[in-house]
Amino acid sequence: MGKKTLVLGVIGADVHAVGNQILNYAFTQAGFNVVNLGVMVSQEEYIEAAIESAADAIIVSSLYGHGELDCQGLRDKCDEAGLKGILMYVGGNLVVGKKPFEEVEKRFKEMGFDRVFGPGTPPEVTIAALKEDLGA
Amino acid sequence: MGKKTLVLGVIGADVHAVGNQILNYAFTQAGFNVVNLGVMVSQEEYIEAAIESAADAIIVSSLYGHGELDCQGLRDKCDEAGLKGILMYVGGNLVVGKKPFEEVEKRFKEMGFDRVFGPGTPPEVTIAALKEDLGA
Amino acid sequence: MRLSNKKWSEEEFFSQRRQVLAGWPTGKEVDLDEAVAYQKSIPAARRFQEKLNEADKKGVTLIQPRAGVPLIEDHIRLLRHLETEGGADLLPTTIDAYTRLNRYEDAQHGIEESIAEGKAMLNGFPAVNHGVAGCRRVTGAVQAPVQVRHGTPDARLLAEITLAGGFTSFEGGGISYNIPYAKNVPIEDTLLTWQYVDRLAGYYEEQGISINREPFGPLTGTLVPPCVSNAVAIIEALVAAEQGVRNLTVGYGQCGNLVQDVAAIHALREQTREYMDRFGYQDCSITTVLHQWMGGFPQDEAKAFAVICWGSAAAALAKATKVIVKTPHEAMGVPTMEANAAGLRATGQLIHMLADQKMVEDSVLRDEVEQIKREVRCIIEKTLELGDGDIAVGTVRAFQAGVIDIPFAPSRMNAGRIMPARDHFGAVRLLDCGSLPFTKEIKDFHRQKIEERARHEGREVSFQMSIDDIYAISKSRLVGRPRD
Amino acid sequence: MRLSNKKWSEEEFFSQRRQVLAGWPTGKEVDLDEAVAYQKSIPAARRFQEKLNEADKKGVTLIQPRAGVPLIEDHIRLLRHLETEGGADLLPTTIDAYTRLNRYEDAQHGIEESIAEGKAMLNGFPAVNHGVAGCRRVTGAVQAPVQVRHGTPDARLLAEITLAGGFTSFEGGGISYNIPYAKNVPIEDTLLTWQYVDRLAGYYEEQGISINREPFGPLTGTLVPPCVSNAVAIIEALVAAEQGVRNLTVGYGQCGNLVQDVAAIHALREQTREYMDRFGYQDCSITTVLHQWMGGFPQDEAKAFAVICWGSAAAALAKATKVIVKTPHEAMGVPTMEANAAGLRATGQLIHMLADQKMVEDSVLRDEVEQIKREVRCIIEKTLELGDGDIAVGTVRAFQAGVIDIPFAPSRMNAGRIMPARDHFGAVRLLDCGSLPFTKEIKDFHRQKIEERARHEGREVSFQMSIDDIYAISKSRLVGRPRD
Ligand code: B12
Ligand code: B12
Repeated sequence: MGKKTLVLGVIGADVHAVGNQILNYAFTQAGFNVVNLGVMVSQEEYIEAAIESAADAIIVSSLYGHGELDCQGLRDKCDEAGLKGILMYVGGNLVVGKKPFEEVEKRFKEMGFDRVFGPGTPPEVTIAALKEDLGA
Repeated sequence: MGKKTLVLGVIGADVHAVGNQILNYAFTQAGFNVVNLGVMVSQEEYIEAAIESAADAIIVSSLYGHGELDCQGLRDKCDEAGLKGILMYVGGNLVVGKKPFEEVEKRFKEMGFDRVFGPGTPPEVTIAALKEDLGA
Repeated sequence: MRLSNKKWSEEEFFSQRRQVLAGWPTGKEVDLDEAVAYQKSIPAARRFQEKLNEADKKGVTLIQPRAGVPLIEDHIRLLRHLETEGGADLLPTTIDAYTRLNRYEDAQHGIEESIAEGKAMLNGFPAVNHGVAGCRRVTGAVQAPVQVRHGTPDARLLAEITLAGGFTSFEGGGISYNIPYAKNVPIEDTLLTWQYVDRLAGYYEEQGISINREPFGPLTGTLVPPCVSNAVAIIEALVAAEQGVRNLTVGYGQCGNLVQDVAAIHALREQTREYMDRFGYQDCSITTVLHQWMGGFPQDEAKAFAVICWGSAAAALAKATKVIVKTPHEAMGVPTMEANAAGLRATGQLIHMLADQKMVEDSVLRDEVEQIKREVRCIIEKTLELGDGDIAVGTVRAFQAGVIDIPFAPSRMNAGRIMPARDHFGAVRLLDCGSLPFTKEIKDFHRQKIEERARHEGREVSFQMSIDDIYAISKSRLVGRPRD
Repeated sequence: MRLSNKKWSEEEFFSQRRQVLAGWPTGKEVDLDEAVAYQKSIPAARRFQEKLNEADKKGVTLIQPRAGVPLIEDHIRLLRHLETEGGADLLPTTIDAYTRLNRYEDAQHGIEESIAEGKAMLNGFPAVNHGVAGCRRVTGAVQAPVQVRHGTPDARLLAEITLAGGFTSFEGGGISYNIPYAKNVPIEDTLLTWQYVDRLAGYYEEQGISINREPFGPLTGTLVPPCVSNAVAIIEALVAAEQGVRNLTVGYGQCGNLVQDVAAIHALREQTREYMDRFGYQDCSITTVLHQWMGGFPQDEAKAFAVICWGSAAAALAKATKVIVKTPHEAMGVPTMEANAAGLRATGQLIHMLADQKMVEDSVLRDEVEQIKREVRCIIEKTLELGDGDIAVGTVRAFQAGVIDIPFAPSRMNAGRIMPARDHFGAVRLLDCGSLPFTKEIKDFHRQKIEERARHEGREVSFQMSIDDIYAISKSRLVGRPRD
């Protein structure tokens, strides 16, 4: 089984670049093929990149608090674009303020994300989840 | 009207001396006649001193947390000793642990104290109360 | 318009102004003469620069939070809470991320969603949408002076509305609000739009109204070597002064090593003064700000307090004019007002306890100051050279050449060739100097410092060190040691 | 028995022992041979001194809380929480105030009331009443080594029971657990009872069992000048060593001025070593402890965190072997276990962040170290002189003469003639040197320091300064300025 491909980026108007650069490094080290879109990525850019690279998963980061507004409708757009069922993770500081994680998780799962990760999740955790979900 | 006399001391096995020395200084400066018994004062010592000096008030400090055990029965002993109705204040860190002040106040009022003061009460506050209660 | 470091004529400024004000309907509310009159009516006690001057004279450090919520009444309540319960000396209004990108439609949507959901759906205060009257309600509702804090590459309309709205200080600059906050905006563009902002502030100054301007010191907030952030601050001070700005606060984000942090503030103050004098801006007032730890925070609140307090200690011992305060919620999300006030109280306690102490100017501290100044000098002199003496033009070329280079920046305009890492004592050094125009001596110094650490850790010098350093704080460390 | 600084013979020790063990029924449980065997079974990782030695070698600072509740199971839960949630390296068992006064009946009453009321009615753990088996349940239930912390003038029975109970460190001394903790107990008495304790610890040492002993450094915790507390620590170290103690941790309570605090720890370590060597105790291990701020705390928890963190910074920069940690509840009452763990986490974060930094040994720091040592030398040499070369006998006379004098002490055995106050930079100096046997030079130094402050404050030197200093912390200050 070849390398799995991930599309990685920070959604919306979010410019938090540090975590993104570290995830890029960590996923690559872990043996994934990473298409890193960097920061300020629109929903359309994720989808284009996923189609182009025949990606196995889309990894969305949102740190700055507008995650709720920015992520609305991404799953539908994926479906429309022919990416039905593509694995979709989201993580970071997803909402404005300090909220109980269960609530946040529920909200983003309803939006169609397969897994939702809280602030400061270490790359090891994400990598383990990816290996499980992608059988890599 | 002459100087009012206060009996001052830290009750029980309590050795916290700093606040006591400061209260002594502050009450004296404020024009009271202070009989300072220092730290580790028994109930009997307060009563003896109050009788001897014909005191107008007994000011009990308790810092170390055993205030509840140490103060039980002081009002009754005063009554028995002929000090019926003598003004009695208590203040400091009266109970073990951080407790809502209302509860602590209630408990010590039930024990017969006229006024109960929380941790770190500044001398000005006590002096104002004394002047009010003693008409000094 | 062609970029050069020359003061704009009134015509240039006023002709561009019409177009700026047309950017969003609230632009119509700005009447410059009326705004000047309004600013004149603000008493000295509520002017930012007056408070800074007073602090500077007394040698004390003022405390200032970050804070902003979408709706006016909530925002006023927030600021009042920080003032009364937190003891803030200076107040902020942090602008939301859509406004920062001039996406006023999205901001409007965020305001409406916030009302509908009954909770904040924006990460700051959308000042442009609230307009001049809305801003005046805010700045008029509190005792302390209020500053606009944001991260906006094109802040022209925001500046027009907020300065007319009674704010007396405005953060940002053409570099510091571009490279860490944008992906695709040319440096030339932001230098131009920020000349506009500075020209506007300068215009107020010409009418006798002090407007404090503050380049954003910490940049990406992550392992930024003092030489890089100090060089950027000085360049932004120079271009601002040219447009008529007279009151500048230069800033620095705490790195964590006490000697380096104090040295950086000393170097920043001294060297900004030197360059300002050299280019003829002797009449500019220079004050300093230290930002408490700007990188990732520990999630635990008790640990976060420790990080906050260490920043406070550095600010107090460095005698920075003010300190920007973090909160125990930092790692989690925009703080509640209670958490924000708690951060302020902890900071205030430490700042005031240390008011009478300062760091002794021994040779170790002095060496570090001189080291930073030498490095800054290399960067700025090369930048001037690249611009044929014009610092603005030189800056554009310096970024192209990697002569100025900011680590971990999202911007494509940034070379991204340098790699910082901590030395054995936690000071931020350069593992890779990239294209910074350093002398051999300086490059050797950095290499030796990093090699000293590597030796102690029994490993090769590598990028893994920088990664370990970024994660260190969440493991209660400053230096990311291999076993941790 | 007559006091002299001579090691007790086995007969003297064992004859007194019978009477000591008869002090409370649980005394019968102590069988010294069995206790030695039990102590031998405790693995190195859970021995206090081993952990200190390791830290000393690595140059790191360990963190230790204070904690004690009346009932065994609750106490175990508390210690486990501090270990797992607080990250405590070393654990305490703080003894209640009745036990400290050998009022075991009252302690028993307190235990019963605590059970009846379902809440703690004692301010600590009544170890004597719980007996050897009870203590072993505690010390055996946790990973970290556990120390007895108290304030007991006559701690002979407590020492017997707790050392047999598996504790590997015991705090206190004949001065430091008398003057701040008692009113009417002669110094001679406590020096004798503490010789017993030290002889007991020495006995264990002779059987190959390390018992760490720690004189209580901070004394009354309120404006104690470093020379006074360092002199007391050194004297207690000397008398302990004579009885066979081999592992000593000397302590100091933070004063708040960073230079003075670091200097005090340096001076303490160096000078204890000097005196120990001079009197032939070269084989004693000396480590140090800094106590975070021991005076009145601010009530607000965020402010309390700041005070805690500043103590952590001082400990880390001074490279003390361990730091005793306060909690955000300090001003209010005995802390909950959560508050206690929060204090530990904040401390751990700062201590570990600063692990790689230390205070530069510049001339200012060195001068302060030498100043403290000079003052300590005056006190100890005079004490030796008063005792005709016998430090124990000299100590009794020194207290009578006010040659050793502890500010704000409750004890009638203390002259109470000195009056401390802070200087302009927050260092604790002497407003009145009382009868301390200082040279004219030293007295002038203190007078000048206080006068310098008075001049800046535009007031006369007076006791009001000391009062203002005591209240200063609750006004977020170190130095109590007149207008505050
Ligand atoms: C550094 C920083 C900045 C720098 C960013 C520089 C840059 N361009 O990168 C600057 C100063 C410019 C900045 C700006 C702003 N910031 Co900021 N910033 C931070 C800070 C302090 C650290 C972020 C960081 O670098 N962490 C280190 C990296 C390694 O960790 P990370 O980003 O969390 O990423 C890791 C994990 O989260 C995880 N992860 C990330 N994505 C994903 C996705 C998946 C699927 C998984 C499994 C895991 C995962 O893996 C990453 C690697 O370990 C955080 C607070 C914090 N965390 O302490 C605030 C924070 C993220 N910022 C915040 C805000 C609001 C802003 C601003 C709007 C303005 C402001 N108030 O300061 C602007 C936003 C501008 C914009 N348009 O985006 C808020 C967000 C609030 C919220 N969500 O409620 C935070 C939380 C601070 C706060 N408490 O207010 N910021
Ligand atoms: C310094 C100190 C010590 C010193 C005391 C030295 C000495 N001999 O004076 C030492 C280190 C020896 C010590 C020992 C102990 N202490 Co102690 N100590 C403190 C501390 C840090 C400061 C006290 C102080 O001097 N404050 C400054 C003075 C000026 O303020 P004050 O004492 O509060 O008094 C003022 C006001 O309260 C008020 N006031 C006082 N009495 C009265 C009475 C009236 C009527 C009124 C109106 C006002 C009033 O006026 C005073 C002047 O402004 C406090 C915590 C704190 N407050 O921060 C703990 C504290 C009082 N100690 C405490 C304890 C438990 C102890 C010990 C049992 C052991 C231990 N765990 O450390 C022993 C007790 C020994 C004994 N037998 O008493 C606890 C009490 C717990 C509780 N109530 O729940 C406290 C609160 C710490 C804590 N949070 O655990 N302590």
